[in-house]
Amino acid sequence: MITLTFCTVYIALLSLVSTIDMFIYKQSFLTSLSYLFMQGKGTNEWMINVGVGVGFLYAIAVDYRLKKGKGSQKG
Amino acid sequence: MKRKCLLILVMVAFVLTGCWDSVELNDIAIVTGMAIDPGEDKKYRLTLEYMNPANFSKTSSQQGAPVSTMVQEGNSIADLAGKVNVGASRQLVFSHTRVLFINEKIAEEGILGFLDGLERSAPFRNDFNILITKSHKAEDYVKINNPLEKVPSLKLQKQAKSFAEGWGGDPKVVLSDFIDALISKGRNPVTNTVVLKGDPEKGSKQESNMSNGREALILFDGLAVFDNEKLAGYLSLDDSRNYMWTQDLKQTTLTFPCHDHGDSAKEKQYVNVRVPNSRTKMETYYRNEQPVLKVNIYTEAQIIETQCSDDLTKIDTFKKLEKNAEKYIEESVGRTISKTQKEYGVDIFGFGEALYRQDYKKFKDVEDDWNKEFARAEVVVSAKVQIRRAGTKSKSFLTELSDGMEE
Amino acid sequence: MNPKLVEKLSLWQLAILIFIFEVGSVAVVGVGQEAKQDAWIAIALATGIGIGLIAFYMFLLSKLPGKNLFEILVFCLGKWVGKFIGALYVLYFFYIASRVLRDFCELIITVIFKRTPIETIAITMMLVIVYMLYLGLEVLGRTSEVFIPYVFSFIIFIGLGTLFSGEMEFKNLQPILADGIGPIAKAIFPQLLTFPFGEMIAFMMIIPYLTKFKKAGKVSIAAVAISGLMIIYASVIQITTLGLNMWERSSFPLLSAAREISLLAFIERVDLIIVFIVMYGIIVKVSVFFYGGLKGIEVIINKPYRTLVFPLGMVISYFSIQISDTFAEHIEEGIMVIPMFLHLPFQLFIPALITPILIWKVKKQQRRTDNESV
Amino acid sequence: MSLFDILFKRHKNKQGNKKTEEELFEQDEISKQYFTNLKKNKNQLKNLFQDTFDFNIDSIKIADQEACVCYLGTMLDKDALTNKVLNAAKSSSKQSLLMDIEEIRDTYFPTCAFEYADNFHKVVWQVLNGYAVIMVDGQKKALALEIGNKEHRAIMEPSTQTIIRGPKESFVENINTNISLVRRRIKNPRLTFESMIIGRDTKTTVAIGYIGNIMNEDILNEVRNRLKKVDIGGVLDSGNIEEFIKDKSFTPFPLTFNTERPDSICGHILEGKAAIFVDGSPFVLTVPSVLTDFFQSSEDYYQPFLMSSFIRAIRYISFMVALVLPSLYVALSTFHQELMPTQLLVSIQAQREGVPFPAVIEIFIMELTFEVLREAGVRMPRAVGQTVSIVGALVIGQAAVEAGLVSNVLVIVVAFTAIASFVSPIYNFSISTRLLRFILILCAAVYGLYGVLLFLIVMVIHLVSLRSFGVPYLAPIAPFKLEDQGDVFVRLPLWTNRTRPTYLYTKSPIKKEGSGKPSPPMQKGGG
Repeated sequence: MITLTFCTVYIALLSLVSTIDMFIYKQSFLTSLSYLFMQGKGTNEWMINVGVGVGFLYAIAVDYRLKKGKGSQKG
Repeated sequence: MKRKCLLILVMVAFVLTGCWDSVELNDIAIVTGMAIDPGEDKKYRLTLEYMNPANFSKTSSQQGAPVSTMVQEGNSIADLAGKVNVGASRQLVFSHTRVLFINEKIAEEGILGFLDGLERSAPFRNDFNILITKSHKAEDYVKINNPLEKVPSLKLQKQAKSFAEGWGGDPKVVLSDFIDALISKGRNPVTNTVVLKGDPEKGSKQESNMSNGREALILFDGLAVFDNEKLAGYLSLDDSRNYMWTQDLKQTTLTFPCHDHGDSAKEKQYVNVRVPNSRTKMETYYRNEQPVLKVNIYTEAQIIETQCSDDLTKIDTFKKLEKNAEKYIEESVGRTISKTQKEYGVDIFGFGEALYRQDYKKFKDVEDDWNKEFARAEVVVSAKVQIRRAGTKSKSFLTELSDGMEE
Repeated sequence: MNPKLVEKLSLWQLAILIFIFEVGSVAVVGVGQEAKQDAWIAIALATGIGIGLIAFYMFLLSKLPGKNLFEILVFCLGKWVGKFIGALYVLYFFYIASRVLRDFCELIITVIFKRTPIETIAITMMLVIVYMLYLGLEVLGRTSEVFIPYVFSFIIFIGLGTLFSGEMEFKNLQPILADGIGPIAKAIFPQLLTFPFGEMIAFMMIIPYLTKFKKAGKVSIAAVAISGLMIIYASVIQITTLGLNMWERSSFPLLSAAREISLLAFIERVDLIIVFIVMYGIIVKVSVFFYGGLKGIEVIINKPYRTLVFPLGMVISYFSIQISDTFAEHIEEGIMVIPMFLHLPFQLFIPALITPILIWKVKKQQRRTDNESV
Repeated sequence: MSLFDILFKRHKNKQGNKKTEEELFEQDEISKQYFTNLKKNKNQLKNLFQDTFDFNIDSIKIADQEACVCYLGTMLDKDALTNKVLNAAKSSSKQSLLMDIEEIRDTYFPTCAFEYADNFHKVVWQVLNGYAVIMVDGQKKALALEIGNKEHRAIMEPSTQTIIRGPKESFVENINTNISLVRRRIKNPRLTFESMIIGRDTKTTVAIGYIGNIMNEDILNEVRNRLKKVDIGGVLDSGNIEEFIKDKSFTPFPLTFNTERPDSICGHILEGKAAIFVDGSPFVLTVPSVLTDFFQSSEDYYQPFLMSSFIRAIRYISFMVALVLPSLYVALSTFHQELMPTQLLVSIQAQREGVPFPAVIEIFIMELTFEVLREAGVRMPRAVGQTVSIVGALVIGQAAVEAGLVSNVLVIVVAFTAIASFVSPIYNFSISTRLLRFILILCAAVYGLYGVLLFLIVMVIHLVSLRSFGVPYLAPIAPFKLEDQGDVFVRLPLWTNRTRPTYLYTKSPIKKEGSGKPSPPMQKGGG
């Protein structure tokens, strides 16, 4: 559930940001979406990617633990 | 457990990242002064003056010169500042820059080229003086030694401050004031100027500190008047004080004749008053399509010295002296303003800004050629002097003497 | 033994939060440039509108005491439509949180650091916020209580400092109303209306958790009024110290103004004070928006938000960098897109739309309970 | 028996404390039964104590009955024992009247403090406590007599929290003496001491002291519950207890207040807090405690209020100095040279010329050296301690600078930090600043002032999330209580201070009615 929410929020914000970029730069949605991932080579953007990655792993871990906790409660 | 994980994460984030901006004090040199000259092949020739910290340490003093300089040529100031390590061993820190000397030749061509860089970059603070150098190269000015202040630029800044506070001869122009005046349509920039007396070669030697007289000395020498970004000309030292009268002069001493009789300056007898406080109000308005520039000066004073024999315990004497002082101020300030009108035709006083505040619509009509309006304007200066007291002695012994003579 | 994690705020804490929320970033970024030297008039008028706005929000909340914005949405529009609009609000809150975070990172990078990557600032800052929200809303309130004296007195100090340094020139405020009220109106709508005052929509997520809900209206109105005064004070400092031109051109005018302070030949270079004010202001602002979004998710997925704090915090720090490549893009979005397409709908239109439905439904419910009781 | 022992008992019965000595012995698998047969009891005791040399069982005859007296020879005064018991036995043996144990006591030991032990656990307990236990054949109870005169320290001046004006007593190791020190100051019948025994092996007496009609009942119950939950082998000092009853272990800040000054304990009890006395420890705890307690010394209330307020301000300032000064130095000198006035920057830079280490390392070396010196100075025998300080002063102050290893400014920074950290009146609070200081230096080294600010914010977040027995740790500041501000950062005159701290939710929040403002006598008549 946590992971699902995480992904939903991430994707939704991603599309919001690219929609705004779409208006600003007057380009298609897909171009701006791809720019979001393309740009930042050679900068320090890997850090926030790592941050999001850690967040994602954390979400999975919490989900796993919740599931296990529930399972043991039932059993 | 979860919180511990989080804590560890925070720690990791802290320790693994970071340190990008740290630089040890041993690896920096503090820039105190900059001088800009026209370059020989390139656009600018930049001289940086930076401190030699070893000279300032208490335990091992006097190791080497207190400052050293570094000269480079290039097309932009920021570029020069960036690659200064072509010759200097340490990273330069510009945040403590005290004085910027600009060669008058550069100023004549216009100084827009490097102002933006200075304003935009965060390290530069808004507290350095901008000075135009006459006579010698600007480069020489950052090298002149002085026994009281080891660092030439710091000496200059202190000198400017004391001069402004003691006599009111420095308009205290810093970068933001300059740029403000540059942008504003109702005002043009001024800065102070300096002139070098003596031999710069000898003055830059450490030995020169050993003698009592100065081999070379930097003096203030009136104002530089700018027409927008270009140097238009100079005003004398007296004019610069008169200019300051219009700009809320804080303190000064004023010497004016106490009698009307006597013609040449040498024959006259003078009174000297100290002005501890003064306010100025500027008004600009149109009378029959003729712009009128009005300066009202309100000031307080106390008598420091008198050469006259008037009895200083009498109200009438005070009244008379006040009137003379008012007249003197009115005349001299008026003279400076009309001189500026005639010679340069640029409004350095901010009368346009006064009009902008007082009659916005009118100013909107004339803002584009305000300088022309300024040049043809009528000048009215009115001063109001109040002499409050006369120092530690009430009657001058001169009065006693003259009394005795009369008897 | 974990301490009890209570989500209750006192009225005093609410007032402080509103104050810091409003003043923290606005005082430094500088608002109302369109109105030129009359910015303070524009801000004063906007404060009036802001008071009206918060009163309106309070009115909505008072119809269903103890329910937050999302629960009101669900109540009015039904489960599915309500949750969908709620999800949009969540996105809005997160997006604004990222933008606010970005503002701060830009300040730090421009002013303090030269080489430090902006990403680390975003992440470290976010970690602090995550830690705070993980401990609960009450901790946010109490931390603000600890810091409010500093934030408040530092802003006051900057004014007095520039005044006594002789850098203030009150004639910079003249002429008053030179071009009529046109520029003022332009400054108010939409910029001043939405930022900072309209952003208080996020407090619709917090006010329901007050210990004394009944007095919240008066307190929040007072807080908005005081913060309005403070913003006026800050903008007067900025304009008088910097002059109109410099003020319009500065990215962080209060910082530039504070740099002019020089007292006793020793108290100078007080940039740090500004950085602290902004830093804490930003922490509060991001926290409030972030908390709003999290609470929304809580309503939508019916799970406590605490486990989500860390992952979503990372998402916000990610987007604080991704929303714009350049500072220019960031500013342009802030002026062109955000007020019209995000602020106005979410701050005004949707609340205005649900008002009649809310009133109608509440009345219906009351009638029903009346009937039942009869 | 003294008054407080009676109070003990009353409360033991009323509260039904489960943690009694009997229960503890059950854990040790000692049988509870007390036999009427003397021999069986003797054997049981001998088995239990085995061959410890100081355990004595002397057979005597009292009133013509077989009896024995058993005691730990090291725990009591043997002369007194001889006087009291053996003489009595001698004199009684001439009679040949059968007496039961009550009569024996009434007749022969009318002045002794005593207790009957009707089960074996009690017998063992009293022996361990230094009582002489007289067991008489055929009786259902044993008689435990307090012989007294255990060795303990006399009351002296406090050694860790000295003050200039105010009472010069301090607590000692004996719990009864400590309680009496408090009792003597607060003559209120509602002053209650509840005792319980904690520690599987040490079986230490722990007492909670509070005033019944002031202390909030919920907090008190929380204290009782937490103390009951303590399960530990040995309690050697109140510090052991402290770790078990803290709300949160993972924090550098002390969540219970401790002092060896009876007057400050009394002050806390009067405010509505509970004091926890631990036998064998001269440090008494009070709970709940808040951060501001650690900035208040009892002397504040004995000196004129203006002076006290000033000194309190000094304490807060020096706390901040002790916390941030070294990190500020690191941040300013390696990150933000532009924030220093030019003159200061130049003189610091001049002194750092030739120093081989980066500023962080430099300050770490010096701080560590100082911590080592401090620790050595505390542990060293007093005679050698002098040497340590001389060597330290020379090594740090002089030689290191002259050798060019560290700069002068840094020595000043470290020295000032160190002195500032001693200002807190409570020692274990100043320890916390020592730890945090090092973390702050790290933060400053990584992120400069941004790091310092960030960590300070994190620290405040941590502080506000702390609770001491349910009371927020930053209580009068956050949550803000206007009524309590008279005694936080400043100390207003005592007559203005009419209420007890509101954050303690006391039963009688008003301390006194009326203003009681001192004023000169009224002028009589007019004219």
